Amino acid sequence: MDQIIDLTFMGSAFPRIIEAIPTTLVLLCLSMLLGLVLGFILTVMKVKGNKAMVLLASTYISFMRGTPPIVQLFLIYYGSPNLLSYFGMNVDRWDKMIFAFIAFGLGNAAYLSEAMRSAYLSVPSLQLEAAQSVGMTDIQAFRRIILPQTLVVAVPNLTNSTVIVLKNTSLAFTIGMVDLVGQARMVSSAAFGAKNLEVYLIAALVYFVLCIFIEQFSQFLENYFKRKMGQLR
Amino acid sequence: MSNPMLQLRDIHKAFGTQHVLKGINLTVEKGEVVVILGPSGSGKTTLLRTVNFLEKADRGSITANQFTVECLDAKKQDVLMLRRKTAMVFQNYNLFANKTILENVMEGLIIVKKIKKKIAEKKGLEVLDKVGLADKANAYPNQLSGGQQQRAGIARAILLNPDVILFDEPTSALDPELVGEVLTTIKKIAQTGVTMVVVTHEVSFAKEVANRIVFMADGNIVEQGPPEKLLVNPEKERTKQFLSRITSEKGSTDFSN
Amino acid sequence: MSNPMLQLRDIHKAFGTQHVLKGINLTVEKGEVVVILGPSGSGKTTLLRTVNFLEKADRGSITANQFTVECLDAKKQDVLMLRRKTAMVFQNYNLFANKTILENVMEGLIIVKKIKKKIAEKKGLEVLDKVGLADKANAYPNQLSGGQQQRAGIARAILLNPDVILFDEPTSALDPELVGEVLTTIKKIAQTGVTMVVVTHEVSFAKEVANRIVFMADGNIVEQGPPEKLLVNPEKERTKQFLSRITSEKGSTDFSN
Amino acid sequence: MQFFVDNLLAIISVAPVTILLAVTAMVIGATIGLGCAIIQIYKLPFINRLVSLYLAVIRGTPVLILMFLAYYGIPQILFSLAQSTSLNISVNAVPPIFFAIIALSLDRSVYLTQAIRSAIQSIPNGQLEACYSVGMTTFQAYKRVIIPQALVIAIPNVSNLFLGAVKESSLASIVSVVEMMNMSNIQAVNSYRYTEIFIIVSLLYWGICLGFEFIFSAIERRLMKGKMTV
Amino acid sequence: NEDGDENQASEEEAEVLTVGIGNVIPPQFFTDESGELVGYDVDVLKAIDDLLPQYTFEFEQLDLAATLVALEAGRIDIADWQFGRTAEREETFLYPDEPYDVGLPILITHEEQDELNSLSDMGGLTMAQMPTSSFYTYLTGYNDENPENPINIQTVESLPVADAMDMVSSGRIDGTIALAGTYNKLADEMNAPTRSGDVIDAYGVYYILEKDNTELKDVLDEAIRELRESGVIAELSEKWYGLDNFAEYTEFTGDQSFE
Ligand SMILES: Nc1ncnc2c1ncn2[C@@H]1O[C@H](COP(=O)(O)OP(=O)(O)OP(=O)(O)O)[C@@H](O)[C@H]1O
Ligand SMILES: Nc1ncnc2c1ncn2[C@@H]1O[C@H](COP(=O)(O)OP(=O)(O)OP(=O)(O)O)[C@@H](O)[C@H]1O
Ligand SMILES: [Mg+2]
Ligand SMILES: [Mg+2]
Repeated sequence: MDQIIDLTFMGSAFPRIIEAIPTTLVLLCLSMLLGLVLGFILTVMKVKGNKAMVLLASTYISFMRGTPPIVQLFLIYYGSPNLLSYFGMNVDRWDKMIFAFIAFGLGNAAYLSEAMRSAYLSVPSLQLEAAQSVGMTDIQAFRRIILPQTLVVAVPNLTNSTVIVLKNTSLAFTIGMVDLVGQARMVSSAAFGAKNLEVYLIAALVYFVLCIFIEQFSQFLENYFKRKMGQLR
Repeated sequence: MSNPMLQLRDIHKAFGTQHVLKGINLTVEKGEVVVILGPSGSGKTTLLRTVNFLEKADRGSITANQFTVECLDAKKQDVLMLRRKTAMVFQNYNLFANKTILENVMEGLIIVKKIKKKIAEKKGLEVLDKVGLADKANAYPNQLSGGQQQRAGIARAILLNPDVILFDEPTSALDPELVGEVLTTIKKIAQTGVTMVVVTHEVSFAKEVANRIVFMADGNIVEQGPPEKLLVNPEKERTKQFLSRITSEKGSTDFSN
Repeated sequence: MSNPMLQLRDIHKAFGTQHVLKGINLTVEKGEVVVILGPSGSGKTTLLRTVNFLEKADRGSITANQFTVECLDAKKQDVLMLRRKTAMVFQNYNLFANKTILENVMEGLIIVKKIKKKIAEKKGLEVLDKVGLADKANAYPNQLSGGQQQRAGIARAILLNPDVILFDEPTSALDPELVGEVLTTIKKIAQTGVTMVVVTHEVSFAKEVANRIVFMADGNIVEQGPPEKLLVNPEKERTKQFLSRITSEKGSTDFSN
Repeated sequence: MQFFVDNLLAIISVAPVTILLAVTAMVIGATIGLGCAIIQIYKLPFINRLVSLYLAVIRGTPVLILMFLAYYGIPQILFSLAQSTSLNISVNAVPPIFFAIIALSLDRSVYLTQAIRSAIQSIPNGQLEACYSVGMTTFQAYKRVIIPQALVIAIPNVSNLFLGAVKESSLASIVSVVEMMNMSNIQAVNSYRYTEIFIIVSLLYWGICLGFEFIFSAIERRLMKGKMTV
Repeated sequence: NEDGDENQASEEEAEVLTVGIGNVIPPQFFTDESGELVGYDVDVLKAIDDLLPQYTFEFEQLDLAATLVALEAGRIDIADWQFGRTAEREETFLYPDEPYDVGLPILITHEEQDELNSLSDMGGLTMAQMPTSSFYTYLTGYNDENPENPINIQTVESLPVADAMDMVSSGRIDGTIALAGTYNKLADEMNAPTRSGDVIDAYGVYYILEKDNTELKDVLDEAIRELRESGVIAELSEKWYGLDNFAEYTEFTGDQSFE
């Protein structure tokens, strides 16, 4: 214990841990994709739907935001096969990735829908009226006028969600999917847990780099959308 | 009444308990320019907005170029149809914040009229030139002066070439030079058969541009008639009262001639 | 030049490559009402905004009631001081969206002048009554018509009772009846020694209200003088050109007398 | 049934810990977040750089690790501080929940910075200008006009982050704080009936979250006054 | 099924059983450098699999909670997480009669504190434990019986033994409890200034099954018995723990019954 950090160990553990990056990234991307699509639908239900749709969307959002993600993961991984087998579907052999991304995507959708709703709220109603007065349909008005203006507000919050999902993906290890943290824990346990610090340092470093990429990308998008509104010269 | 281009029947509108429009009936012929005058808060903007279904009237029907919509059970499709027969110039301009001035005026052409981008751009630049904004084509609305934004709003509506254009105080931010130009423009457009309803506060502008002036007060049409008649010889007390101020003012300020 | 209340020296301002103010020098005496006229885009709004430090000038200095601020190295405290000596009425009203009309006009009194809420409320209601908005005291800005918002903006500035009030087209959304009232109000305030700079497009209004008219074009002050002189007998070609439109228009429209 | 009730009561008994963790983390996080947001909006030279660095570091670090760092790191610092100043600071007297709150607050502050910044920037500039024109200081303007309007936009995101914090607080168990998740694990170990325990704890979390959601939407409705949105 | 006289055929038709098993607790189950799941439990399961032609085991790596939820949901057939046996647990799950391992928890303290040997020496001192570990109940049990001088228990959700040993070394806690075999292995790996005290308890370690799966229970019982008798288990124990667990157990309890 003379040395706090065992650099040689870190050197050898590093390549093993970064092996898991693709798993983490694929899981992240699929969850975000599902979350965005479903989140968008939820937002539309909540701001444009009738009473029943608002209630449905609100209940869904409340449940997904209100229950622990690990429970949602278990529900999907253990609950859905039983449910689906009633309908004669056998999903036992499906890859864990499918269950994991569905679970995270469903949960993520609730958060994303609220982020989108807030962005939508930030656009003055006058902009919609201007679009309508030109004769645009609601969809055209949304796509060409409202959406581009929501993005400036939405991007920072969507980035938040992305980073949070990135970190949440480590839950997939409970069902045996070897993501970054999972790989780190396995590497650490192979050393009898004696190299915890080193291994977590590597994982943190990888997260750090991934987050920097996400942040840079989001910064780029935000500036792009701002420039598109003449807010940046 | 051969062939009215715009016909409003019994339009009512209330905000909460406040009755803002109390049964408006108005018929406008093709190519006619009708000016609505009236004190602040009398419901002029609200009336234009209900015609464009930006505000849904509580009662009444709207007919534009033979196409009638009952306000209360208007279907989405009907509303869209109606809106495409009309265009609106807003009191506060309402330009698309995420688009340049050129894109603002082209937008309707490309999206609604499905005109090719190249052609739309050419037309857009033409109309911007006409309102003196050629050099601002690539600026965003938040980089324009008030008068420039207002002109862009006018250009956007004109370019759509609709049956009816609704102007809500189109000259409020314009200096007299430009008012003159807008006047000329509106007259020219009227000659091509486009119908126009103009809300304005500038009596002299009204006098120049209108075929007919409608005087509104407190949610009602008080009286209407050709400008020579209504402005000089109004029948109703309320109209007289409104106009007395103007003439007295004008009298006292006219030391230019 | 006894005791100028507002003095602008060599104010320059550019947006990107566009030089909007090209060295403005202007002195306004206490109690004077100066009207700025000029074509759209000539820099009038920008000038008022630099006086209030909403836009930071690139060069020059501003003196308000003996207090001088060099634009380039203005400290926070100086800017605040300057702003408290002035008030502004915006071209697009800019009411606080999260506050009722009454709260809008009271806000400055309570927060800046530290006046007790009770008293501020009483004063607020008084001034709202003066501009004809007593019944809208508890409405939010988005529930008001254009003219109502504009009057609320004027009320907010007046109530602050500053040394200098800057008006940016205070009558653009007002009907002639109300224009007359604003005119009276401004004159009354001027008598109490408040200095005013008014940007307007309404020449008749300018003529009535101004002690002096300043004609701006293209970022420069072209000429200035009392209204009787400048409007009737301008020296510069550009001024003549600007005014010719108005007089010709007026001439042709004056069939009321 | 008895099992259900017993466990429910046991977990409920530590619900205040969970709520305390989430609420304090959000309050501290929002304070830091507001500061960072304003520094970023005004691009204050130099400290803007520092803030960016802070945000990048905390954002890139999983809460779990923040938790470890706070738990093991702060005592180290205090310890050497105590030695160098010969003050009598006892680290062991500090309850672990303190470290958990620090870690959670730092974590939330990053996301709150973004949420607050985007909301403030969505308020039209004219509103700030109007404040200035009546002579308000920037601080007064933010307090009375800008923030109240920005809150409407921020609330859905803030509520996202708050509800996230309620559940994220379960990580405090890593530094031996007994909150709801930790308690359910303690309960589950005797019977191994994780399924039931998870149902119980989920219902409880949901209940807590529903309560806060209700509060947030009430605030949102209140603030919507005077707002004109699509 | 026909009688398994054709070996290949029965191999192919062998029923697949899914085993839910952890992967981060060495030396029982963990992944080696090449990412392979290895450990004492894994080897025992493989030995059982070899004995049973009618079954093929498939490993599903899950954490503790997930394993138990999976078993209840019917996603796995056998759960292997070094489970101890309590009456309460037996209400929900089915335990085989035969343990495949035995647990010998020992007290670990700082090298210099050799006066600390049993829990009764720890009154007033601090010990850290995961609440999910069965060792936690030793501490709570002790405190229930000695309310006048309780152990100060720190609950930590995840505490690898190595970390606990670090905490003991640095004096942050005064002691912890670990399995003898785990401690032996670790003491070789790290050279932390720690020592082992007395054996605190000895208990059987079992698989657990779905409540009604008595058929599998019988098969497993027989296979485990056979492996113990043939010495395979003793061999594996030596290999992974550096001691013969069952022999130590006999010594500690004086008999071989696991009731
Ligand atoms: N934020 C900005 N970015 C770029 N250009 C700007 C900006 N604000 C104003 N301008 C330009 O500066 C010029 C002067 O604008 P200003 O608003 O001062 O004009 P104005 O005299 O008030 O005109 P109007 O009578 O139409 O209100 C205009 O050409 C305008 O396009
Ligand atoms: N969204 C709203 N909610 C409540 N009241 C409203 C709303 N919009 C308008 N009003 C009220 O309706 C009345 C008519 O407003 P409108 O905008 O039609 O007046 P206007 O004739 O256009 O006046 P101006 O000349 O001042 O623009 C006003 O008293 C106004 O306060
Ligand atoms: Mg109006
Ligand atoms: Mg202007």
